[in-house]
Amino acid sequence: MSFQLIIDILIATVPLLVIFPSLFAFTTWMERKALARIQNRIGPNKIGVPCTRVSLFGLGQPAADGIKMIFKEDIVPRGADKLFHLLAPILALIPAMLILCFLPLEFPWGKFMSGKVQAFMLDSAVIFFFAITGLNTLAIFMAGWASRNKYSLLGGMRAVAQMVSYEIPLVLSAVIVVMMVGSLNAKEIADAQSGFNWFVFSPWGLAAFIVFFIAALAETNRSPFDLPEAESEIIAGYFTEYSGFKFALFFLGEYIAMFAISGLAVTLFLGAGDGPFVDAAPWMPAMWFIAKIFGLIAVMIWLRGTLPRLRVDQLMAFAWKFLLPLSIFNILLAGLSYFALDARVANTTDDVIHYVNSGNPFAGVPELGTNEALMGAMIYRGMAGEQNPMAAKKWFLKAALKGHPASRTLVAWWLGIWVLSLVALYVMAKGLNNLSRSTTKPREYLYAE
Amino acid sequence: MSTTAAPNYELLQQEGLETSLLEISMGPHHPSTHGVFRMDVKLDGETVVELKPVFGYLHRNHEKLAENMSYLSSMPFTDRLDYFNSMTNNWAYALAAEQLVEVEVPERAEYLRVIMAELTRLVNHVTLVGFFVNDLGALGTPLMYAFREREKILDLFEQASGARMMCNYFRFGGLRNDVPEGWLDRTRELVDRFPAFLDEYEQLLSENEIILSRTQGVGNLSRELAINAGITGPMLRASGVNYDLRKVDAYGIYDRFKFRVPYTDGDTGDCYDRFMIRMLEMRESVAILKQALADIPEGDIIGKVSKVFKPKPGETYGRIEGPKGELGFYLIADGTPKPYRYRVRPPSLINLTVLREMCLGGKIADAVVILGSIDIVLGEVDR
Amino acid sequence: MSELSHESLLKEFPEAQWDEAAGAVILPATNARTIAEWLLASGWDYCSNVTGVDYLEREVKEKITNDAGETETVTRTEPGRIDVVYHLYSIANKTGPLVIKQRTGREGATAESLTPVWRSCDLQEREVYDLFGVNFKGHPDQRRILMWDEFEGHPMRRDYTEPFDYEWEPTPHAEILEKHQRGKVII
Amino acid sequence: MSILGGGIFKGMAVTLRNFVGSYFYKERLITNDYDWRPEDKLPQSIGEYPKEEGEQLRDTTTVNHYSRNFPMLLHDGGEPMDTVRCVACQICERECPPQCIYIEKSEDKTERSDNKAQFYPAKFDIDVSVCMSCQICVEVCPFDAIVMNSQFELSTPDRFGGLLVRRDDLLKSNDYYHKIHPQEAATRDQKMVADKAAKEAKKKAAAEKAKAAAEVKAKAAAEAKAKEEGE
Repeated sequence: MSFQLIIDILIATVPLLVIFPSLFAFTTWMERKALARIQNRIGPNKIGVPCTRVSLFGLGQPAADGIKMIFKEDIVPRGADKLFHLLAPILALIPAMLILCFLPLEFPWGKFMSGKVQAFMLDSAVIFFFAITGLNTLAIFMAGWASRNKYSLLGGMRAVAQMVSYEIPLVLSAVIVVMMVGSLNAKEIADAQSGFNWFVFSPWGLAAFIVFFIAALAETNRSPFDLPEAESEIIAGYFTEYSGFKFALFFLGEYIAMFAISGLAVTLFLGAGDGPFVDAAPWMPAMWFIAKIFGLIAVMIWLRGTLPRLRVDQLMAFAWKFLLPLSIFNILLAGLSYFALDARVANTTDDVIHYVNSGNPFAGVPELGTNEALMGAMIYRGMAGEQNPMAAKKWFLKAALKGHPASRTLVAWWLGIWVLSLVALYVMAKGLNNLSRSTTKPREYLYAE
Repeated sequence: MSTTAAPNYELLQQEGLETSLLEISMGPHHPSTHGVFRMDVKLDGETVVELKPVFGYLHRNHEKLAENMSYLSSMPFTDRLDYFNSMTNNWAYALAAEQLVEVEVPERAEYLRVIMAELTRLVNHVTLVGFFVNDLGALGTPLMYAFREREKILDLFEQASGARMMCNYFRFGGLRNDVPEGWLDRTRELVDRFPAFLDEYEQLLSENEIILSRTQGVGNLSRELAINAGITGPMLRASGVNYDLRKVDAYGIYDRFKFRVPYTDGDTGDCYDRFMIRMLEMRESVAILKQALADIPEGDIIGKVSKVFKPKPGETYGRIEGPKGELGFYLIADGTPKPYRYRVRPPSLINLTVLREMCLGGKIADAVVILGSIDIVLGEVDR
Repeated sequence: MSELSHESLLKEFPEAQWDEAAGAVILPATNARTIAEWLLASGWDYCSNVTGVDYLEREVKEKITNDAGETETVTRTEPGRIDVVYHLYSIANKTGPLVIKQRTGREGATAESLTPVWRSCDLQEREVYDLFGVNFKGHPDQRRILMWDEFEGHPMRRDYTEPFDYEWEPTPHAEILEKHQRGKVII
Repeated sequence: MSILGGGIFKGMAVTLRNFVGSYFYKERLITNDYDWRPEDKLPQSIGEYPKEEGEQLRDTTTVNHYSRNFPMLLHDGGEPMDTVRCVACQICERECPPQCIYIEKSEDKTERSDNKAQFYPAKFDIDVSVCMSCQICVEVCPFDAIVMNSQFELSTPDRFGGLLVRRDDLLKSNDYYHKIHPQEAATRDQKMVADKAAKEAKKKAAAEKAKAAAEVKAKAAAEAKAKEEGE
């Protein structure tokens, strides 16, 4: 391994270790403040700059909490397995931090290689991501078991069942993106979405994103799937017996996992570092990436402030009877319609090329939008540099807007397939919902005068 | 009808594999047992196979205390029975004591009593629904909205009686003092705004898919068992019995108001019914409040009662429709200024009779929800 | 269905007594359960309140007319007793209350449990057992309910004396309490 | 047929509305900021809480006529023990539900400035940790001597001495009472004046009656004498 590579990796990793834990502190503040406002309270508002009366909307609260956590007594129950009780929070944090390295988050301060650094370039990043996420389950079960507390044990059991179940829809919805891009490399997936070709903007991508987001909520034990730490039933679940700094580590691990899984959602569906003015400055992609992560976390907080919790059997039923069939159906639908659409594009390309070959497009009256259509065809065929079907479709859309007949047919097909896919997905979801959930509906009541 | 036997549960015994039931003592310090209530639960995985309620952690022998002091001195202690609804507790006690001496309550006092009782009902139901959804796992958002509205009502209570929760406002033969100037206007304003809040509350809760699937079909209670087990209040009406003491006894001046009693057809009697009955009852309370605030006359606030309350020997049982159910006071007077026997019929305790039956076979999460839908306050359960 | 009043009960079961002063029917000790079942069948479907009342042994002065036609005051000792009081209502007919009482001595107090008839008596009879020490024959689950299992004595009995307060700790309030106990403040 | 997840979206709309609303509407965000910093002066009673011009505070912060927290003994101004209304009749002590009042009656009567010889409380202690602010003592007092204070900052670092409030700390002037509960104090004073007037009227009437009776008696006696003399 060369010296430069080590330096580059360090340069890319150290920011992860600095940025995300400090973002964690900010997120706890944000969550408390947002939840407070949702509940019509004020939230933390006293602690700001120390020794002054500047409160900065309570932004000093996380720091105060952290100091308190460090100095609190560490209580280990008498019957607990002390070694595993200690290891569990560490083990919960490490995989979460590791996952962050696979995000296609480029920092602009690399010197030796290309000017931009990413912590880890791995051709099988997505696979690796899911593999390491699975480790979290182990830590949680370890915590539940080692605490020697019945509530902890119940929480640990719930966590294992829940995480194993929800990993399947999570992976299956990611498969769609992998199918489309044809690569497991996070960087390539990110690049494939540049120029607003985000996968969330297609019906199957949207469905996959929703499934992915729901499963991600369950993976990170967020409301309404926070059963392993269900306060009203099993007190605090697996971390009932944790206090002080160990508790803080668990907390940190949970939030880092939230960042990581939101980061993956952003990578897979929301165009990674893509966004308006992305070329304006070298740090824009990273900013966009983190902003999108925060957007997703805001939705998580919003959901947490609104929804009650599912029951264990309903949770399982939701994963196996609703999300799993839906995501399998989605994969089929995506494959079919993607290839149908692709065939149609190929067909149109043939038409355009044929038209160009048969006559002289630049003499006489050219058909409207022929230039754009030709451009699309050339891109599709790979004649204008890189071969990129998405970019080709964009040119065909432009052609269709100008009135190119073959492109218009293509766009009509395109729209038709999209609408049909959306309808099919909705009908499927509705049907699955009716099947898996017993008929629960609002009722009518009687009145006595 | 006797207590149903525990389900015949056979342990799964396999060679080299031995499983046992998980015994959990939920409470007395558990976040959602609504105080120091305890349930000894046996779990098969997550399923409840045995549940034993344990009472008494807040027992202070309220009845014995009351038997050792004058009639008036127990009035502030009744506040502490069901500390959410001190006004209705006061009323039930005052009603029973007034039956002993047959005193005339002035018109204005009767109206104010109705207003206070219905405001109390709003407070109780609105917070109950909040706590109930909290037990379902919401992060306290509905509870905070409920507290927000409760706060406004408690402000009114404070202005009238001097205290927010321990009101100690009713006296034998009337009320302690008249409400301050402008109080009725403020109450009118609150009552006018309340339906808007209820709309928002219903929009938040009553169609939510998660709440529907968590509560429907959970904790079913049949009509026959409900009557036989002495279940009262909204819980009884949710099981399909049209029985409201405000209509049946028409105590106070409830016969003057036009209001409806919501109840179900008795098919299910589950947690969702109990939850919705309370939501609907609040609207009826608002209707009563509007009428009472429109009709309230001027006049005296307390009838002619001698300063030393010394009823003739006799016994009486006074009961009212408290927000949680039938709250009764059984008094035996022996001619001295102290009651010879003073008994509280606590609706919270008696509604817990069927807790075990409703919980068996459900999940542990259901047990919490069912307990939440019963609506107990430990001050009243343990007395 | 017979009329819902105490008269029909007294007609059906002549051994039951009507206590005018209390407005209650006193059930005979032998067949309280039978009467309760009859009551349930005849429409008293809801037992609202169950409680005990403890009467100490006391001396009663009575004016009676003797054979010679003169009035004289006689002192008579009334034995102590515990009444178990039930308040019955009818939800179907919306009437009530009918008060029935079971009467038992203070020593070895026993009464018929009416829990098999009305489930609502379950916890309340347990409470009477706990606080008054009345044994209910036929109660499915008779345990202490409010006091802990190891507790001795029955605190609602009128001759109950509190044990030494082992949780006592000095407070400024001790002086005040002591005065109240010493004086047994008379109202 | 409802749309999939419609109830959840409705709920989310409500929470969003509340999130935004809490920044704009006072009726949504009703929390009052209680400044906990010790250097800030605490309000002595709810009634004295300053209400700024045009500030939409909740109603609790305005004068609350019936607020009650802890009893105080009233005197009519001047040297407290000279004009204290309490005559140590001990009714409040007996009626107090949690039994937190401790009174020792004076052995002798004192000559007070209003030339009345009166018993007075030699000791009058109330235990803060036990008092439940029920106001029963105020209601049973026949002399309007004990009323409720609205001061609520009663915590103390001294568990034994500090929680037992002595007579001299309980004594407050009638002016102070007028300040914290103006309406109640006024009615109470009116009642006292009326009672006094009634008492005096009664006394006067009784005196007049006695005088008249004496006159009648004297007249009768005179008549009888005259009769006797006539006979």
